Amino acid sequence: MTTNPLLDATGVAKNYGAVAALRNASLSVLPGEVHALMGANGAGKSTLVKILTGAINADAGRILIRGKQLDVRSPADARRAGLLPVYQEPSLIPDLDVLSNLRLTGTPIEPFRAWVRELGIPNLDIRDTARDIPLAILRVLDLARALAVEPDVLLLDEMTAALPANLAEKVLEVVRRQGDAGRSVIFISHRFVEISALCDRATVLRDGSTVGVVDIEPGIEERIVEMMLGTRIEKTRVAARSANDVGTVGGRNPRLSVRNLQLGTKLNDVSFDLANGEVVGVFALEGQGQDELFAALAGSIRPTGGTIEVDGAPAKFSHPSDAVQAGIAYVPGDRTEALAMQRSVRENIALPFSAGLRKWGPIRMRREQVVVSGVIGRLQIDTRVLGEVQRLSGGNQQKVTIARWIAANARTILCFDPTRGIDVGTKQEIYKLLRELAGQGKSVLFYTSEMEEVQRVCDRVIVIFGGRVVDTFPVEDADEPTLMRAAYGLPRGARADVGILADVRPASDAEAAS
Amino acid sequence: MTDIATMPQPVSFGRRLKRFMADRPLIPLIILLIILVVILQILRPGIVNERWLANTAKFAIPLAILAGCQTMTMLTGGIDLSVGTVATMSAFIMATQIVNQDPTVAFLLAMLPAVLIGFVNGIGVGVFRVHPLIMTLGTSLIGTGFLQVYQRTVIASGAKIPDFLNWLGTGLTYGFPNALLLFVPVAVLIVFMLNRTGFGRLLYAVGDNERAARLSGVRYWQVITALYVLSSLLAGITGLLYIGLIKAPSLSLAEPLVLPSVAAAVIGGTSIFGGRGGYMGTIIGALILTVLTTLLTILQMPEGGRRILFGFIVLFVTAAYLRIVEDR
Amino acid sequence: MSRFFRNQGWVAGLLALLIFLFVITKLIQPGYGSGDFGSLARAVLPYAFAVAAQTVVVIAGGIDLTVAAMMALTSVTAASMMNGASEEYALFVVPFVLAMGLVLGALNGVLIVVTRVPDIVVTLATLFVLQGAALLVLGAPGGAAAEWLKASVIGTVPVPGLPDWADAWVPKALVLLVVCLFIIWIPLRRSRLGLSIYAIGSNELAAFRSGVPVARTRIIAYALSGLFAAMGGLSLTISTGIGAPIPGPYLLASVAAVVLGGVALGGGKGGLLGPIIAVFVLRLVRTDLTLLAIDPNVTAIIEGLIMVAVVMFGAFITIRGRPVGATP
Amino acid sequence: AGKYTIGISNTVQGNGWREEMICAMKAQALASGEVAKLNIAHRNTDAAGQLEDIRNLISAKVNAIVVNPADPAGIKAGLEEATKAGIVVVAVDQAVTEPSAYIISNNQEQYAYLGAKWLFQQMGGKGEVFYMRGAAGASADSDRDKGFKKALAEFPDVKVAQEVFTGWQQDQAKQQILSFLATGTPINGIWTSGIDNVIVDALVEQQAPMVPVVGADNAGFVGQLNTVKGLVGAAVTNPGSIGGAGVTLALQILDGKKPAQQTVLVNPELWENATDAGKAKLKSAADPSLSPEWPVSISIPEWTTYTKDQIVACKGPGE
Ligand SMILES: Nc1ncnc2c1ncn2[C@@H]1O[C@H](COP(=O)(O)OP(=O)(O)OP(=O)(O)O)[C@@H](O)[C@H]1O
Ligand SMILES: Nc1ncnc2c1ncn2[C@@H]1O[C@H](COP(=O)(O)OP(=O)(O)OP(=O)(O)O)[C@@H](O)[C@H]1O
Ligand SMILES: [Mg+2]
Ligand SMILES: [Mg+2]
Repeated sequence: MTTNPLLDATGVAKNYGAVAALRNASLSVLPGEVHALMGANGAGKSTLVKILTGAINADAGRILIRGKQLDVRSPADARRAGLLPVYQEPSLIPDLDVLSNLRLTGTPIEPFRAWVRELGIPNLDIRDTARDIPLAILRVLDLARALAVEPDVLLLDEMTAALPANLAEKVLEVVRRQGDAGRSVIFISHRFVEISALCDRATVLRDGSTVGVVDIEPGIEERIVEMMLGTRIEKTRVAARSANDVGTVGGRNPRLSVRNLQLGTKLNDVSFDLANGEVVGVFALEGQGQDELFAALAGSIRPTGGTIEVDGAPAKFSHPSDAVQAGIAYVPGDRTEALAMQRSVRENIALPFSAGLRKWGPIRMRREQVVVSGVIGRLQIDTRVLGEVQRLSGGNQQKVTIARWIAANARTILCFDPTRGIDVGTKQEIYKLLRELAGQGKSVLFYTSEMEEVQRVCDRVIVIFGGRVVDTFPVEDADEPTLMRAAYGLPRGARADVGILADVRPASDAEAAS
Repeated sequence: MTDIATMPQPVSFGRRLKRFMADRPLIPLIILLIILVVILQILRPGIVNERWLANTAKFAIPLAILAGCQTMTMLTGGIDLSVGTVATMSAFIMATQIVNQDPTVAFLLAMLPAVLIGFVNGIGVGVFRVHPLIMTLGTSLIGTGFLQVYQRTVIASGAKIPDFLNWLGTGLTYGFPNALLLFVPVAVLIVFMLNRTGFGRLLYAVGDNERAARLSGVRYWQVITALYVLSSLLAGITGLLYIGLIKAPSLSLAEPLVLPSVAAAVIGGTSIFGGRGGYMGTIIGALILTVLTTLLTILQMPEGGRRILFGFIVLFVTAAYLRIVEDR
Repeated sequence: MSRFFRNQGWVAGLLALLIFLFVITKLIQPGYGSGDFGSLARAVLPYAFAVAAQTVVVIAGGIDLTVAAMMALTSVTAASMMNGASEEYALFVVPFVLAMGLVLGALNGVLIVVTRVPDIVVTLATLFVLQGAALLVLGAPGGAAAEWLKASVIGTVPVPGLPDWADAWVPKALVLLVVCLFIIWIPLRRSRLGLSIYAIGSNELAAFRSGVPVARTRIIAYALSGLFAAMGGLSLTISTGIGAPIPGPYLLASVAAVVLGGVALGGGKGGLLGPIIAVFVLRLVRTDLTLLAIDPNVTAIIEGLIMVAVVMFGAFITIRGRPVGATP
Repeated sequence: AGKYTIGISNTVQGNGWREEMICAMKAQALASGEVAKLNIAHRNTDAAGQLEDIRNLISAKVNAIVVNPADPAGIKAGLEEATKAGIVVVAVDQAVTEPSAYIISNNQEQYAYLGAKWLFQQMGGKGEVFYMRGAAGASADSDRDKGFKKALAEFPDVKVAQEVFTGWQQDQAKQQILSFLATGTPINGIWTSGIDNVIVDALVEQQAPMVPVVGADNAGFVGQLNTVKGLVGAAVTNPGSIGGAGVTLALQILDGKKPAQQTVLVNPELWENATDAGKAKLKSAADPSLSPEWPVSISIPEWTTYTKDQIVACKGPGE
């Protein structure tokens, strides 16, 4: 290589007590490149980003910036050195409005506004308090704030994981242009589509060590996966139509029957059925009412109109416990919403067992142990760090949120984007798991922000736009253009002549579809 | 490049010891307690005898029970500042009602305000989401007011400490304080409840992440209401024990125990932010505070100096304990 | 407009409550006039400084249990320094005592940052230290205050262009309060430092990742708290002419007023105006209770009820007004 | 129905002595027949808080204020304003520095001196004394300390074995005496500042050797002096009924009968159980029906006119 690296880290190590988050990681980023950082859940990607940006201190290792060893001991130092991160968790101050957040970090306001518009948010009010802004938008604001100070190296940790397709695309576009402008970007994502569309090279981490650096070229995915996991994994299409036939044996009531559901201005007249043994996908752009739909079905908020029937009997949920009683479990997309982070994996999984007043008494520890270790084994949850859930990596935490309901034997699971920020291996496991559950006659409602997943796991897809169900497809008909069209509120068969739809299919889709 | 790689180094003895203690946070606490006792013994040779142990236990027990109330409420991210008032009310009502009531009736009357205050605390915190500090402070003000109004109606009839409470509070059996008869079951119950019952689990879960608990089907207000009623009941019982020990019903009887009860729970390793802690640590915390009080009593120095020393020791103990336990 | 009400609605409501109380007061005691208002302002003075001290720290996500003890220590220091000294010497005493508050407050902050012990525990420990120090400075109430200082809170400020009757409603104590607090607070709130204080209270991790120097900001917040507490201590010496080593009832009052004033315990939210108005409300309630000659034992009940009721009401309207879609 | 409104300001709540003082004020106001209404500010606060209460009482336009000062000097400004507003000011229990105020007070220095001197004589003029003070930093405590030190100076062979502050709290006092007894340090006498019955309890419980104990005339302690075997001790009077006397003085002044001097000191008496005469006195003083925290001297002969029933009923005019 001719040019000198802009950022060069070697031998980085970090231990959390007995757990080695990083053993021997290295990363070298050239000026003007978009560099992917890849690895399975828990490989140490986030840890490396945090070390590079001074959020935590490494136990060992050498970090050179433009060939010089700088002492980056705090995010403020990193900022001065031209390194700006967007972490996996939003870092706007929740109680300050956006403007104050900008002033706090000394971010120039006009460039920020420009970036926000560019990233596809036309009507942001910068006097809004961060707490009131939806997560996806917050992520974008985080990015815009970083872009506004024109950093030399931009570090994006799973930036797109929580974004709906439309926003994710804008982000990709902007990031690509950063590279063109001669700035470097370190890009973490579990989505190969994004990597191949965007990145020049990739560094692959496994178990805290760098196992390889590759140039991104067609067909490289297999090699990366191999490096990440150490073994070959098969990317199977799990959706098994035959399983569907088992669940919907004729004549019986649907498990869940939603009619004319209404919720303020957010949900309008939503109706659909969910049969036993069925996985129904929900697909929507950001903020089309899917959050509210799931919250209403989970008993978190009360609908203002319409009916929900469970097994043919009308149900009214005034609290999540009502839904749980009816065997309906909700797995939120945000793990921090679902887990008691300081408690053990076991306690987290066993939490629903003690929820009801009747179950406040002594716990049968032996029985609990059997049930919990059963699901831990079944979901292959990594419990090397026995003890607090907060020490698990993101992917393993996500598994715990689902494991809980499998242990509690919930008959219906409402999964809200359960694969957000999960590596390919774990994703496959979750797809398989959902299908398995359906095979046992359970029913799953599954919202996802990734189109490809719809095809992998669902029997049917419903598409929501503006709080209404605009269409329902069997999975065979749900190819990506059709889904996208529907997600923008266009009925099947209509011609895509609205400007924004012209580039619904990014160039990379061709490769991804394979 | 690979030469800098950190190989898992052989762990030094110091680190191993530290990790050992970190996994058993009670051990460093007990060591701290022993150190204090040794210092006491050095300052006043011979003081650590059977009688002193019994006396220390007598005073540590009411403190430990109230600190148990704090431990439980702190696990949910709360605090119960009304325990002092509740204990005082129960004690005062017991001592004044026993004069011309059947003991059972007097006991029930004494526990009534405890249940009421606990219930109101629970509803305020659990349903109306008032900050526990403010809620319990408010109810303790109200309780004190009622107690003073009540007090004026019983001046004529006077007060009496029931013999049974006297026996429980001050008596010894084979050198062991009778108060242990109350305390041991209470402590076992609390420890069992926190570790082995659904309710205990919920306390931790609710304090750690209320939304997660809610999504798992937990009704926050039920847990919180039950918790504060339980806390008040324990405080009420402590009041009865305490009046047996002090034998002078005053309107501020147990008030001086409130801050130490919080301190004991914190020293014992319970997080005031919720979700973390346990009762065994709290018991040791209460013992540490009691020994420390003795230590300072026998020190010949001006009152100002004594308080300064007390403050520094409390700070040092908690900081040292956190250092030992935290690093993993 | 709706944002204004979301952010300032509580303060506006408190202001309305205060005005309503003034009307009530005038109805109870038709003779209530500017002189009585001056008394109110003087009564408010120490509470207002105490609550300001608490507010800064609470916004930064902490709590300061030393407020009252800090006031006592600064008060006895000022009183003993001015005892028998010349009037001019007080010109030196005032800045000295303020600096002392600032430094001691910063020391609280440093201890919290260095020991990593929760602030409620650190300040509980330093509470004893400060109490002890106050006792070492003055073993019993005593000392003196310079005459010009005493005069600085008595009487009214002639505002140019205002008629005399209106001047009479501008007591010096009120002006002193406004000047001392807002000269510091208003520029602070708008500055980056002020934002940092809100930031660490709102979400410490996010603040750190936004480049806020968390430790330094926390220390500054406690230093400011110490400074305000020192002002409170000075105001005690000025109004009573002595220093008393036993802390007055300012700690719990400050916490109560902070919460009544719409500052969330937990940090990140609220301002200084709300708590100050809350102090006026609480003092005026006391005045009204005295004017009505309510049974003193009942006044405790009423004050507790008001505290609980107002906070419950606040919680109630936030529950009601929660936007659809948000889970509590 | 009376014609006067009297304001009362007190800054310690929930303590038996102070509660008796308030009841004495109410009972005397009722018994006098001259008072239409009492306006009582009674809470836990400091001198600044008392200033606030006094000013509120001025706003309420009372005719007289009877005040138990939080501090002799600290409320000077408020008392001055009251006098200026034409209000009669009477301080009870402690003196105040405001010259226009009338004072009717227990003599705290004398209280301590009397008891300590008797104690040291009992000890035969030599030995070790356990000195249990009140609340550190309170002015009554420092006045008593002066009296105690004065007596101590007269007995050079008496030594203070240990000095502690009980904070005037029963539980603390008990823990302190128990801790001290456990050290096994030999003592020859105990002087305690009004927290007394728990001390005797502790001695009995621990089967410690009985030493002379000097306390106050609280009902509980007086009872113990009569009944506890082997206990030699003395109760020094510190009547809470001084509050009633304050009301009487205020009414006299309002009626135009000014006292000869501004300050009236009620001197303490000492009741001991070492002599037969003393025993008789203690027997007649004992009153087991009272709360153990209440002083038994519920009236002051020349100053109060209410009956025991009245003070125990604790009702003022209009209640
Ligand atoms: N604070 C911590 N304490 C203990 N262990 C931790 C901590 N943070 C991370 N780890 C551990 O370090 C390892 C690496 O975690 P990291 O978050 O860097 O993974 P990641 O590659 O970003 O994973 P993901 O894709 O799931 O986000 C994991 O095994 C995790 O359990
Ligand atoms: N304490 C426990 N330990 C281990 N497993 C448990 C525990 N409690 C419940 N389970 C398991 O969770 C599943 C659901 O049990 P749960 O008691 O919640 O069902 P339920 O429908 O409420 O039944 P019931 O009406 O009998 O209470 C069962 O498979 C059971 O084995
Ligand atoms: Mg990560
Ligand atoms: Mg991840």
